[in-house]
Amino acid sequence: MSPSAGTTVGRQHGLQLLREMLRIRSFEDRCYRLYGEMKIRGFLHLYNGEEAVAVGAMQVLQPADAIVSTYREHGHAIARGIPMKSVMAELFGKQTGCSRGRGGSMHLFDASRRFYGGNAIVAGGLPVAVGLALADKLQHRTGVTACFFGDGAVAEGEFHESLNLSALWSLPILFLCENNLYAMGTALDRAQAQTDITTKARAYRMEAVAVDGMDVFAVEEAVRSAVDRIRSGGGPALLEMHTYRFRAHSMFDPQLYRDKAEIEAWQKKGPIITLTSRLKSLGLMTEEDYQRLEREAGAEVDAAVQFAESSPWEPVSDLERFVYAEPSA
Amino acid sequence: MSPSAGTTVGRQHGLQLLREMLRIRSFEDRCYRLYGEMKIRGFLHLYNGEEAVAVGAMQVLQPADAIVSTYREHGHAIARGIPMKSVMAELFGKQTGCSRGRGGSMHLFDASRRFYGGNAIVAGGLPVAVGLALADKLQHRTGVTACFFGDGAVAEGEFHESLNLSALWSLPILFLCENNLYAMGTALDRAQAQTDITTKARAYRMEAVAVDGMDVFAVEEAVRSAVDRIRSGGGPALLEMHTYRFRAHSMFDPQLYRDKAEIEAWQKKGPIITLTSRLKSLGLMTEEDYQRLEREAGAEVDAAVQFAESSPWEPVSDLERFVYAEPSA
Amino acid sequence: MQNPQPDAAVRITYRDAVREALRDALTGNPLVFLMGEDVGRYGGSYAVSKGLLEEFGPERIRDTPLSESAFVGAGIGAALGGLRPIVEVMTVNFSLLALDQIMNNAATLSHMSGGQLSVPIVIRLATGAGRQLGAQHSHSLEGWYAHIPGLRIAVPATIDDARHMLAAALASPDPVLLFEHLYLYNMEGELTPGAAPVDLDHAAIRRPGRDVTLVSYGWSLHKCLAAAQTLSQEGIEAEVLDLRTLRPLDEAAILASVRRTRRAVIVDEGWRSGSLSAEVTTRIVEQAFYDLDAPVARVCTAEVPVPYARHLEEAALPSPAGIAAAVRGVVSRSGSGI
Amino acid sequence: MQNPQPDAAVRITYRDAVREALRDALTGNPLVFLMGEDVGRYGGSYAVSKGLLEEFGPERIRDTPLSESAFVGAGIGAALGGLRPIVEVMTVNFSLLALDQIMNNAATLSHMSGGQLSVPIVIRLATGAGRQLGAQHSHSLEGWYAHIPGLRIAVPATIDDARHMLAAALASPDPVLLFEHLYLYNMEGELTPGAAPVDLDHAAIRRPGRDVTLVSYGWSLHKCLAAAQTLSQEGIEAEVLDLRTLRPLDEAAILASVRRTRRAVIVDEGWRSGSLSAEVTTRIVEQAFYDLDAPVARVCTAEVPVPYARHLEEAALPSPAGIAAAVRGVVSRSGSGI
Ligand SMILES: Cc1ncc(C[n+]2csc(CCOP(=O)(O)OP(=O)(O)O)c2C)c(N)n1
Ligand SMILES: Cc1ncc(C[n+]2csc(CCOP(=O)(O)OP(=O)(O)O)c2C)c(N)n1
Ligand SMILES: [Mg+2]
Ligand SMILES: [Mg+2]
Repeated sequence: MSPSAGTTVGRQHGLQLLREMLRIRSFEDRCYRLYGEMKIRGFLHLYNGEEAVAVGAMQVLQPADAIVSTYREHGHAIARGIPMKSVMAELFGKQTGCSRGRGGSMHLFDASRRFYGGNAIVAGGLPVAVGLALADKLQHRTGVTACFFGDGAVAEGEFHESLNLSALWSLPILFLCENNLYAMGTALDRAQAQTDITTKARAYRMEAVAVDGMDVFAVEEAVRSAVDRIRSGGGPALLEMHTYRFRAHSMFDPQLYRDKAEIEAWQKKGPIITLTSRLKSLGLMTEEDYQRLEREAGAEVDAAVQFAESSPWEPVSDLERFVYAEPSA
Repeated sequence: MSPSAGTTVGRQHGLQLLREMLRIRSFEDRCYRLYGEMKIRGFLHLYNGEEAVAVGAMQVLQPADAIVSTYREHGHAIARGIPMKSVMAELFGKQTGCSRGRGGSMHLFDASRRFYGGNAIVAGGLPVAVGLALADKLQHRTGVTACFFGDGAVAEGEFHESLNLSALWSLPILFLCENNLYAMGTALDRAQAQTDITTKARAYRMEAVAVDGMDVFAVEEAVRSAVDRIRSGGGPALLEMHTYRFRAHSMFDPQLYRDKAEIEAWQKKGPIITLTSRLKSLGLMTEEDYQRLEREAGAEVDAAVQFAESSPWEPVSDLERFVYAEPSA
Repeated sequence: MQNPQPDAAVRITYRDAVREALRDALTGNPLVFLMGEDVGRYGGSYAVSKGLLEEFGPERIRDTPLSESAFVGAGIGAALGGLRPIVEVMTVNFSLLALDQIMNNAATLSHMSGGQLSVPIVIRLATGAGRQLGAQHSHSLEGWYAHIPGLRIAVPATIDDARHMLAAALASPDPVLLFEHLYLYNMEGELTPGAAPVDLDHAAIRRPGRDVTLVSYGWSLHKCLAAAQTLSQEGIEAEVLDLRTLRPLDEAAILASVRRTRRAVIVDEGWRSGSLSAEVTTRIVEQAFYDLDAPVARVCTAEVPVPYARHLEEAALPSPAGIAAAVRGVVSRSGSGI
Repeated sequence: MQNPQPDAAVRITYRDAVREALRDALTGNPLVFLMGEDVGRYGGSYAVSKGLLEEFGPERIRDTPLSESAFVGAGIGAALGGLRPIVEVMTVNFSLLALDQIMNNAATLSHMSGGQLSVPIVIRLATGAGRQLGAQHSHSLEGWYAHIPGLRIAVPATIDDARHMLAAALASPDPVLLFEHLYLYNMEGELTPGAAPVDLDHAAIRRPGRDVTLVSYGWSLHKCLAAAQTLSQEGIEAEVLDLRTLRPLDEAAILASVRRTRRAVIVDEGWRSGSLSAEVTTRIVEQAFYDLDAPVARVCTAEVPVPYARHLEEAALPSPAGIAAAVRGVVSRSGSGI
């Protein structure tokens, strides 16, 4: 399923992909601890295991492209280039957070990077992404809108309506379905009569390809060819990224619905482990390289926590700001 | 497309089908006039041209089966056996109407015949039908729920969610899509990226067949084989009935979106004309027979109008009755 | 009528006034487009957008499939993407299917993003009962929508507002819901020549009076004016206040009028319990309690899904007679007790 | 705990009380089933239905896909088909996707059909803010839903009501929405032994007092009780009324209490404008105007999408301190002017 089997991998690029995945992984692992320390509150959905999807996709997407994501979006935000410290500050609820502390983990925003969040309503981002793509099309801009969502979102009516509109109007939009086999505790085959999501997408006469979401090269390659097609006016596409969530759905999930064996089996296929051994076996990376990347990632997370800790709170007097746009805005 | 080409037609049955279609046709034509006389108010959606669908389907459905319909449901109600007079009285807003005058044209109900309305929200009936089918299944009853809706409803999220649930739970439900090519003024190909509705249904791993909705025998046959399959535990099915609306969408429709030629072409394929000539050419019916059926239908409509005219109004003092179930109920 | 003389008075229907407003908006700003079910080929289910497709083309007069959640959400996204969408949800009844997009996205994105985003979408909805359309097609939910922070709710009840409110809505960086009562589309009236641009912040006194304040909006406004006519023949001079915007409420205007008349009757087509009339009453009580000569009274829709039969529907809705009766009740109680 | 001695007092959490109620309902009536997202394998997103799948099996503890509109509508259809569905919409925030089914079908079918149909569905929804879940996951819309004729809205705020209201809801032939505040699930308390079955028509005085009536429901009830504690040390005795059902409102109970105390403060977690507090205030003004010694006051949630940051969220929500302050304001104004 990995179209990249044959690709020649360059050291620079290989290390770059690994670095990005490690940045996300260590960010998420730290979040897990910080939640225990009650520095981070509310709902927290971690991306461990799915890093290859965000990282592979973001290699292709340009600054003029738009991103719409879900509540499991730390990885998308970081891979998009939102500074880790403003993401961490947001999780701390600080004024320096990328949403001034109003959004939290599920609502990361960065208008300057066309990162439109962070949506806590499953499938709620899809219609918005359709509109962003329509805006590009009507203004004759070459931007592509990338819309991330999970396998669970596929059951929602908004998936149906959004895919139809996109195909009907031939919009420049890429639907990135992160199929990690579960929607909370509900396995895909207990939620969908048809578990092949590409088949569903084709029912809207939309291009659809299944991708090994654990292989960052496969993801990058699939996204590149899809985005090229879309940018050149080929209409929308859906990529079904087969991946897996290594951690619980959120911090309140006893994981009664899946067994350790399944998790371990997937961990062996993990995007970081596999890329690491691949780069080593290709002689493109040494253990020292790997150690350095991990150290750098850890250091960046340390700095982010530092920053978040020392950042100020939004004054309570500003509670009602931004409910309506401000004259200045 | 008519699987019934080869069927041998019996006189009794042929006349029965024609009678039912003529009853609906003359009811609808009278409604049209009564609207002009302001006896009928509100929105009025006539069924002219689509009679074969309701009549063919109702030959198969049993008293224990449930029906869920739309705002264009006079034909379904009459073919189901709701007395014409209580339907007409409803359109007049009288106490003797099948909804005590509270529903009107878009909200015909008859609990005793398991006719669950009459829904003015496009696709709003589909989830309800899913639940009725679930109730039969969980109570180990052999009933089948028949759910009528239009091509326009296919774009709604509720279509997607309802078809998936039905297939996922293998419910005893038959989706009857009346594809008359338009949703108000919006042609199917300007509303759907995929205009073959059976293809969409199959994306939920649901049985789906396209049927010539102008051929009442074809409809009856297709519904019979579908219902048999469903009743014997084969799971849900969708039938796409290709038909056409001879009159305007409602009484406020200037029909800017389609031309006379198209309408006339379809009228030549009309379910009543074609059945009439077919029965005659097969020597199963004489012109006298036809005249008699038309007279009888007209007389029944006259009686219904009579009844509606002479029926009392619900007292205003009863306005707030039935908002909540009454102790008696 | 496309270019009325600035000083020539024009008689025009509410429907045509809205269409002229749409035409102006589309002509004046290339970023504006109209999207919704049957706005194009069909000409609009209430014929409001008739002719605009021919004039502006299918890209800007965009017919949508029956997908309320997706095309309202797409309007939100288009607004984020720099356009100025006017999304027509054929009637408020169908907007329930898009409520998630309206409440969870349109109303929250500016605040949730710490002010980085704004959603300058205008959503037009036909609203109201009175045409015997039955329970599912007769909702009056504009007051209900006014509960949602982040939205602006405007209700043009006059020819001038039908003609000018859209421009004000489009000028706003915030999501605006414009509710057009379906009973008003055929109303004909005079368009004030060269009327000044309106805002979305102020109520308007449509009839001055000294004895009681009738607070209303939409179709009910006209019922209030009719009631005021009747009452004045009885020597009761009712002031009629048109709220115009339900969110934000022009509290100052309400209080100023009530402090003058010392009595208030709120008329609201919403179902009585939890209708906007309750909020208006409460604002008055919170801030003008000691200025009241009588309890505030309400005339609202009965708490029943609006029935089809004409006599039942009429009995369910506010009527000039019912309003007049409520006013007499308030006036008669005055002074007593206090 | 499955078979508590009729006379032995049991300490139990609100969560367990709801689970026991579900277990009773499922055991007592084969027509009852529970359906919703993750009610089965996952154990319920708030662990309410944990263990029920094992006990009652997947047909009756039915996991659904993410399809709120369809499975709520399916619950309506199942009720029409003779079952007694309990549909869990994980949180009220997601119920917006099912609003068409709730307002246009569940609430209207009985009336539209002239009384032929009834829809005995129970919809359970977690509601409320206070857990830093952000704007899209912190709505308190139970008062907003109470605007809809045809629905019954119940809000268990105590252990006993969490344990017994479900049975009353299932006994009703009408659609009932049961709102469980997510902040209360961990609340522990004593289950009154052999408590009488409750109804869905009556409010309850949770604390008697003579100086002011605090009207509230849900989580806010407990904030009111805390405020009342504080106030009594200052010599102000607040009566605390738990509405319990928001539709119908127990107007008699509200008026009786207010006529005694002659002052009222309404506490509502809904956004201030258009919240249920406005309806309660208006009912008081309409019928007890001359019994009031001071204007009715409100303590509600600020008109802002509830923010994530703890200090901002706390500032946005009603608090015992804010309630106490409002009461002092009302008491101090008393007599003045009137
Ligand atoms: C409309 C809606 N319904 C329910 C929820 C509660 N919920 C949050 S995440 C989730 C599962 C989503 O699964 P999926 O789409 O596969 O994304 P994943 O969490 O696996 O990344 C559910 C049911 C929600 N947030 N929104
Ligand atoms: C949710 C919703 N949106 C819009 C409408 C307005 N409307 C009524 S009928 C109709 C067209 C439906 O077309 P179709 O489903 O093909 O049924 P047909 O009228 O052709 O029988 C529309 C848009 C509605 N009633 N409900
Ligand atoms: Mg998933
Ligand atoms: Mg059609």
